[in-house]
Amino acid sequence: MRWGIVQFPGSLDDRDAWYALCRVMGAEATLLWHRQRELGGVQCVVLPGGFSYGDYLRCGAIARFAPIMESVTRFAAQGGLVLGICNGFQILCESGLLPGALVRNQGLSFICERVWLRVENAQTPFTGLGRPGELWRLPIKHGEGRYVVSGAELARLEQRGQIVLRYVDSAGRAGPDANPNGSLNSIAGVCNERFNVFGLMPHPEHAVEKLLGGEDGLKLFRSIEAHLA
Amino acid sequence: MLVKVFITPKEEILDPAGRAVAQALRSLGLEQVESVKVGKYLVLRLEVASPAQALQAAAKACEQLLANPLTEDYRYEVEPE
Amino acid sequence: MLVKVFITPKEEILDPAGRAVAQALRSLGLEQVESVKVGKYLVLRLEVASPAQALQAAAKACEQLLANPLTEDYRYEVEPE
Amino acid sequence: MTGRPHRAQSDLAEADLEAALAHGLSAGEYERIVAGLGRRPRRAELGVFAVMWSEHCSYKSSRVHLGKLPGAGARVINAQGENAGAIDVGDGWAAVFKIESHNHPSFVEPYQGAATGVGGIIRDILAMGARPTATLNSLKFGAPQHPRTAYLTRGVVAGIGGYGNCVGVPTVGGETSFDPAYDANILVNVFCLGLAPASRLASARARGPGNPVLYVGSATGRDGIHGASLLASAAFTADGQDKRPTVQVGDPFTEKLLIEACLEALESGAVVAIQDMGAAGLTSSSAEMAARGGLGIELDLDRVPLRQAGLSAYEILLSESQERMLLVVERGREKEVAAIFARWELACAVIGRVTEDRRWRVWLGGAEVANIPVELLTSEAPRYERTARPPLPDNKAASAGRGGEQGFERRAPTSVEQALTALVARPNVGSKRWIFRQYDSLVMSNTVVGPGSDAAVIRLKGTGRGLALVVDSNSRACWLDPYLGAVFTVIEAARNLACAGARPVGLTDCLNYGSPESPAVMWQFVRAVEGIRDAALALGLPVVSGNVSFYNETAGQPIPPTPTIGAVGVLEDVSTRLTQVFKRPGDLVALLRTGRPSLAASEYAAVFGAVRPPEPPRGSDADEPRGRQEAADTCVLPSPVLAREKRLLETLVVLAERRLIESAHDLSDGGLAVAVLEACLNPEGFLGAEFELPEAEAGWQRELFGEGPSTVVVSLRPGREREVAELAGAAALEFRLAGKVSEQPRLRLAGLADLDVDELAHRYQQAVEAALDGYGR
Ligand SMILES: Nc1ncnc2c1ncn2[C@@H]1O[C@H](COP(=O)(O)OP(=O)(O)O)[C@@H](O)[C@H]1O
Ligand SMILES: [Mg+2]
Repeated sequence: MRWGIVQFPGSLDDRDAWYALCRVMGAEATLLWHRQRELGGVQCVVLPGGFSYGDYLRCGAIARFAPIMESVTRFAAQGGLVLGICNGFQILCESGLLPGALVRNQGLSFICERVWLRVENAQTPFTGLGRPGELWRLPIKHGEGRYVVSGAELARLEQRGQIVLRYVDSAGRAGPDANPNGSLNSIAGVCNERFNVFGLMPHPEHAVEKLLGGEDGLKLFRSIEAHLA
Repeated sequence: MLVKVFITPKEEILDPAGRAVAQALRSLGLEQVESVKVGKYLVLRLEVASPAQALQAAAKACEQLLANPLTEDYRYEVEPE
Repeated sequence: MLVKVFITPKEEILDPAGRAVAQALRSLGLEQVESVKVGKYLVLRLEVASPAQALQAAAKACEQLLANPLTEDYRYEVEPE
Repeated sequence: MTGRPHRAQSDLAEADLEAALAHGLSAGEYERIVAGLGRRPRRAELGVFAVMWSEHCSYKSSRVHLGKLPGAGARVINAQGENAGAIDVGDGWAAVFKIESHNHPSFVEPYQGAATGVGGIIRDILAMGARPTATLNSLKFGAPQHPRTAYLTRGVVAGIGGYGNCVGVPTVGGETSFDPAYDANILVNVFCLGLAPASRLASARARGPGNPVLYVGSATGRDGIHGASLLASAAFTADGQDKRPTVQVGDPFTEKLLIEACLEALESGAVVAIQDMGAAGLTSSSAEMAARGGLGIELDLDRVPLRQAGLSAYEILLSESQERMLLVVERGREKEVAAIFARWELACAVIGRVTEDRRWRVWLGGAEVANIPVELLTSEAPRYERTARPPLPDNKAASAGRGGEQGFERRAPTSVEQALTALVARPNVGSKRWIFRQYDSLVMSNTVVGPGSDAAVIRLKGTGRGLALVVDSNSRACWLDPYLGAVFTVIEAARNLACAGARPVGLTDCLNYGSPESPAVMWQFVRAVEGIRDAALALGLPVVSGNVSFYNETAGQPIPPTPTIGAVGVLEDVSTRLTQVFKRPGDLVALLRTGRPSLAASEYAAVFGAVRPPEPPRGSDADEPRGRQEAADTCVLPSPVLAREKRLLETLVVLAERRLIESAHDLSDGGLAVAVLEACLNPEGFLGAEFELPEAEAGWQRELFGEGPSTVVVSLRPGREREVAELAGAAALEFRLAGKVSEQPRLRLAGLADLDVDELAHRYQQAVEAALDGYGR
């Protein structure tokens, strides 16, 4: 399979995603410039972390208008797999490909640390190799990762299993102490209704090597590979 | 023509920044502060011929970019320079 | 009583947010946009008896906390609820 | 050329002595300008001299001393004449690193001051053709209870994060301390390391007369005129906070684009020379490039991208707008380079060309507003051999800034528990997690050991190698003895690298002092340079770059001498890196020492009294404030034996390389007790330790809470002690088994204490936040 990683001005973790996919996993990945309109036949599009356009107005608000996003939207409508990590998640919410929005962390400051996540739905293309209830250790690094969504929508998301990852403590319990940014229902990652678009605040691409602190992120990328195989 | 845009967090969305500011003001001795909302204030300078055109541009700008309808309310006003 | 505070980056100070927004609006087809300033908009709800008291509190709040005199200009207005 | 001669009118006016004085130049300096030009300067020229001859840009008081620092070494690549030296770190890679201060701007506006400090040092590294790969910072704030400390701390930390996180360079470490001596002058020193193929380092040397000069990056505005350069070249007055220079606002988004675009442009081979526009912006970057190449330069200011119309030449030349670089490009290839910057949506303009005439000539609106010999601005700038005189023992200047700390227990503690409980809650000792959690330490996927251990470790992709990075300072020791304190600082930095398993390979320094016009301050400065020199020579470490920050004083009160040392080490195999925490129960705990710890300049002494040398109270020389014994114990720094320190470093590296030890942590603030506690705080689950004091009879205060040089707490698998002891013995180091790691999280100190690690850890982890809490802006 071929991965495509979109580069917006201000993308930062684009090279990290590329390194994780190509160098660590040995997969094939190409970088997609924000101005281009072609996706070059990739099977999964990754919107990486960073501060697209400086995130000066609202995270992801400007990037959603980049020329390439038209193609990404079309690709998603056709069922193509789209993965948004951190800023990528924010862009997906802003462009309406995912429900909800990401606002400033409850504690008001940027947080960079490793957190525990519980796999809530292991039947998505993004988590297929996980078990339900399995714990993954991934780093977060964001200032605006508090997931919010309307009450009615939240109930639907929960009911349909669109909540894919939740912040928990090391024992797997969700709660205010294990919720780093104040997200509604401790939500860390969400799928769209068709389960082909997934956004998460934690960074799987920063958890692919033991040397750098853990490999749980590989489970996510490998799930996608397995799904497409 | 100037367009002034006022953006505030929606009532139902927790506004920790507002809460922090309120707290800080109270600890400065302003105990009269009941609550604070922290929003955004944008001033757009437009090269348009009429207030109507400015209003139209403002509407488009707010809808498409400036505010997120899920989390924010907005209003705007036009002011000749 | 409500106090509305409008804070803008000073004229000579770089406003990267304003620049980014202006550029984005133009590329959305709003070529009329000459420039944008991005500032803050705060709404303070005060438990005070008179507009004069509200004004006094607002002045203190702005001076001591809300605005950074080195980089920002501000103004405020009082509005009965 | 557009003819707008009226614009240059104010620039062309002749400037007299009075104007020169108003610009901070001396009468003698003004005469030198007139003599050098053969006429009176024009107003724009005067502004240019004022910044180029400022302390900040010209190093006029320090230059004669900095030559003493050893710059050479087997691994050093071209330290001379460029912006910074580089170190060959193996497999064809060069590491470029430098540390810089942004003290004054950060005190005026903490968020933007710190943010632009990060941006500035990143561009310095970029100017070497290296990709900025990691930053660290050294922060000194006032006492936590000082009314401005919490505001300044929050602002500085947010500014470093706000810029660093958005520009995509990880902040992997640093150091932070609080001391009333910095109440009115905080220090913000930022270190950056960049990597480049050794064969592809860039140059800042203009070449090829006729080659075009390109301006790239953000447009120029009025911000920062008389900013960093002049602000940092004068002391604050008592009402210093009302000084309102134009604040510079950083734009990390543009900087990120600038990094990518400049690296791409360098890659194209079309760039002859590159230089960042730092302090004194366009002026110093262009003049210095010309000077390095022994050439001249011509600039047409009408072509400079401006943020607002109508700037005078004076303003354009002196603006310190951020995120700008100056390039000399091979003639005929300007379009190619411009296309790269266009792709990254950055401004790029040809604004001048390299000339042969060794003159720095500038036009605006068709008028020549400056015509100055390049050397007069650069190598011929004044330099002073300022008077340096040690202060008299009772000289207030010497003890200035060392007022007692309020709000802390001044009486000697009666038990280990009492002492340790108090110490771990001190923001100087406690965890800095509240700070470094706000920094992206992971981006770029190199961070093997992030903030929270003795040194940070990043891997060198594609090589198996690693680099260890650290910044250190020790102002308490430097205040007691400016020479030994500097020696201590260098040793500590190198030791921290070795504790990570890395072999130290190079140093950079940032020398923060009061006014060089004070003989006592100058003496502190000279002694520090000598201390750094001696320690660097003894350890075989080149000093590849550095920065001097004078005038850190307010109302005549200088900060304590504060040389900050940045150090870089190499791990041949990054998988042998060590961290400071114990790894598993049952491991043995041992001490590796070069000498006995001392309470002098220790955190213990700062909290429980007796840091100051006995200074006779005013008007009476009758009673001594403290007993002689205590004074000797706490006020005289032990003299380290540098050869032994070097053997300690080497031994630690060998122990790590042979995988004989599991962890290493050196004693620093809080001494052995705190070091062992910190080693118990394994993030995967707290452990405990039981151990005995090496020399309990000498008094637990000194053994448990004494600091400096040099003790390292190591842990090792049982059965390895023979081999470790032999290696230590061969290096003539003291090796002592002291106890073992326990599963139960308790700290058991033979006969002296039995403490709950969780409880201590809680106080330790809350220390910074708790200290800042409750103190508003
Ligand atoms: N300002 C800072 N930025 C990033 N990391 C920091 C900062 N201050 C402290 N740290 C980290 O916290 C840890 C302990 O810091 P500190 O106690 O000052 O160091 P030490 O006493 O070992 O010299 C180190 O790993 C350091 O990297
Ligand atoms: Mg240390």
